[in-house]
Amino acid sequence: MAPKISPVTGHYVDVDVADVTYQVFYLHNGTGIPLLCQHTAGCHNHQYRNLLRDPAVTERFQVIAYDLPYHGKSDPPNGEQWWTRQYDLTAEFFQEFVVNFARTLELDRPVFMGSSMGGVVALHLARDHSEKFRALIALEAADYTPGFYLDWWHHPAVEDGSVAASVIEGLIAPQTSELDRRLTMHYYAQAAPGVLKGDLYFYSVEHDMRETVSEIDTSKVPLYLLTGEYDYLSTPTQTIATAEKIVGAKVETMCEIGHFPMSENHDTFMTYLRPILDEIAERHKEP
Amino acid sequence: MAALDHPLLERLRDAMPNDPEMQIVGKFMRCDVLLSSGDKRYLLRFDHGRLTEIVEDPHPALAWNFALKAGPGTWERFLQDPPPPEFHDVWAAAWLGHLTLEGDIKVFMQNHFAFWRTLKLLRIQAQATSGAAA
Amino acid sequence: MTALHEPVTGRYVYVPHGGHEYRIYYEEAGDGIPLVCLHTAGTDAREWRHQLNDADITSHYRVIAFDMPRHGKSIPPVGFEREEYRLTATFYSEFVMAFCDALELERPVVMGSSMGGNICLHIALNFEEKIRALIAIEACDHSPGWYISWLEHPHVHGGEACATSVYGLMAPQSPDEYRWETWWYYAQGGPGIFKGDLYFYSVDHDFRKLNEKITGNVPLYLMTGVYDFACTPEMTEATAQKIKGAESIIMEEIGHFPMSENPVTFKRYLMPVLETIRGVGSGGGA
Amino acid sequence: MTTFDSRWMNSWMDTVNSDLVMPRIGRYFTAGFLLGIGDEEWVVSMQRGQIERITDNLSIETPWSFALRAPRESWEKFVQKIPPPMYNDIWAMAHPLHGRLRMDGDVKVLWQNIRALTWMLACMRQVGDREVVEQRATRV
Repeated sequence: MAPKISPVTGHYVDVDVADVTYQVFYLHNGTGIPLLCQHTAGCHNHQYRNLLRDPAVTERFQVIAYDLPYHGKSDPPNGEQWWTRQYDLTAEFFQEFVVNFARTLELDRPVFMGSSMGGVVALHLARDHSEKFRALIALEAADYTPGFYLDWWHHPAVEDGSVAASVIEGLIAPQTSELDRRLTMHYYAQAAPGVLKGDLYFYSVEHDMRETVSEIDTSKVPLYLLTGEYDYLSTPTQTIATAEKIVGAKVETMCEIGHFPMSENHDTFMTYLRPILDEIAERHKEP
Repeated sequence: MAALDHPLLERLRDAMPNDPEMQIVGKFMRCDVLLSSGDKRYLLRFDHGRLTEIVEDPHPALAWNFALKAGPGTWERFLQDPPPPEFHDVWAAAWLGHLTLEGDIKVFMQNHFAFWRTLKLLRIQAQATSGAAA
Repeated sequence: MTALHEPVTGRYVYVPHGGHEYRIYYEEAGDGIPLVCLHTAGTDAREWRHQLNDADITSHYRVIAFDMPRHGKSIPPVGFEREEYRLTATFYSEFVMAFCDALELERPVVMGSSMGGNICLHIALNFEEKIRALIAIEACDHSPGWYISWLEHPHVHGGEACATSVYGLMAPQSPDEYRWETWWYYAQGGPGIFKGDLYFYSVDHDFRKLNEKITGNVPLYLMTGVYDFACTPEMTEATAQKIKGAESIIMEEIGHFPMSENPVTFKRYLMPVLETIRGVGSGGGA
Repeated sequence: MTTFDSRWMNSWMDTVNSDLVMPRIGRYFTAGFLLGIGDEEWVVSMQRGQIERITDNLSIETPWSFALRAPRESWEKFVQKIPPPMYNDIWAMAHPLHGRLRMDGDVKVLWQNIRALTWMLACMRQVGDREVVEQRATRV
């Protein structure tokens, strides 16, 4: 009988950032409005495995989930002595990468959705690159999320994979299925040394938009903020407080969901995401 | 509502050797942990994926590597299934001020996965009995 | 300017085996004789990225490299947390064949390195009628000494210990960049994955009494680099002498990961073998 | 032919302590280890990835947690710019199949610091590139 092959397809594409070429791995499925999906710190694009296979989404959106350089199958860049340097993700690199990746694939004002550090970069993009996106969906984001840039994430006397997996499990809602819980943990056990910590340099050290988040102009780009009630890194109250500083931002707290909505509980997450996608698709039809 | 008490810790001790995951991840588990609930203090000695000793109100001279200190209310919420937000995980509770994690944090991190599984078993035991009692 | 894409496509195929349905990620390029590539212990199919992008190979072969379960983008089976991961010869050889069946490959060539090379011996013994040829890289009948507890220990950084333990397996002549890229793959394996694979590589794999049972009906090429101290050239040659029709090829200035540590040098030794297999070559290796 | 004397050790120490990568990957490497070169033994005391001291004057004052002991010939091949097969890595030499180097003592500390240790041992191959004038080994 014919092989049972998933419609989800992967490719490698060259993306230039600050005149270094990165070979970027991405998965995609579906047709319509491009929907860029950014994974959380130290992880990779399998967090969007269910979104990539949900016909309700892929019949209207071209879902594109990529691995940020240094993550998953996006290897460190050729021709760089990366092994002699410490990896610390910066806002500048992160934003330029997202913009260049979208331009390289010639996407027409894609929707950008990111979680945790991906949600935080969505706020940066809303402030600095509003004209390049059709809508921004910031999951588990707030204007200031300090305190998680810890040495324990990259310590020679501490087993990195099992620590990362069991620490982030505390950010997953208890109502999550055992399968989705264990997969979310497994992905976190696959990061290279220092990558989780380096991502959190951006998330917990460099990122501070307490004074500038109010500059976001939602008339230029709609901004949606969704945070799970079990997220203790950027709690619902922090997200709501952030949204209140942004005129026109839409915010909602997700019940029975933690810090990884798309990977923990697709069905529950969709009850919050579908109305947003409907609104985006509706606005897309207007001239 | 289940509380953190001696009988519950004894049920944990009996459950650990029979949990397949505990026996895998606990192979190198070796730490002495102080749990406190209000003024009740328990020193737990873990070795090779087993809870080898429970000392109630341990003598101050007894050493421990790291401690988890919280009020009874925090532990009662932590032991519920599902536990309410902010009380569902030691990192969350410590992060938001409901619990204090102190001592040799390196030993905590070196036994992290095994200790995470231990706390899961603690909640399972708490529900197994209080469920029956309710 | 249009995006510069590699001519490589990745897909997920569902492979039924032993009561489980494994969601396996694989990458492929080219068309012709199927050439199934097996990665080394603890890593994933990226080790074959140079061959997947080499038109000299993909113009005659349909190169397919897949991630074993638990490796790379092939997720672990349900309930993986309740069992200690130990790869065995039986599971490994049967799974490789189950993958070939799932893609309905017609008598593929199987090329594997390290554990992927050792399993070629088991495939030659048990599945010869389903295979066109076998290229066993860095392989021999017995390779003890690697099943080490420090490779999965809560007090030792798994990524750094696993990756650094294999760095010396690569030749000093191999480009720094490719050696560190290989190091990177080893640093990303999940806890216990490298060690679990090594259970097969150094404990379960003992082919010393089975060498003479191979019929020799399927061409078998054993290729080993001089810097490989896990499976030295002598160990490979000794194995080849005991297997009917086996040919050993020793590669200079290269180590345990020819395909990823030095694809250019490896190609010099590989192309003659690939040409022989598809019936145009001038006989055995270089 | 390399003579592993105190001049050589000082040159190696300078190379390691001026390396830009060691402070980062070795920041938790604080321990003593023994280098056995034939029948000569040196203790290398590490402090946060820097060599604090190398001495061949062993005593109660020179503790070590693990030892790397090998015949002189193994080390001479190991320190060549392009080492021959089987001698390009301490694990290559120590692997049970070969036994050209013995890892002794608390080897957990060795595996915990294997990245920094491997990097600093590779710096041995740069010794000789740098001329070292004065002697600094504490030879009492």
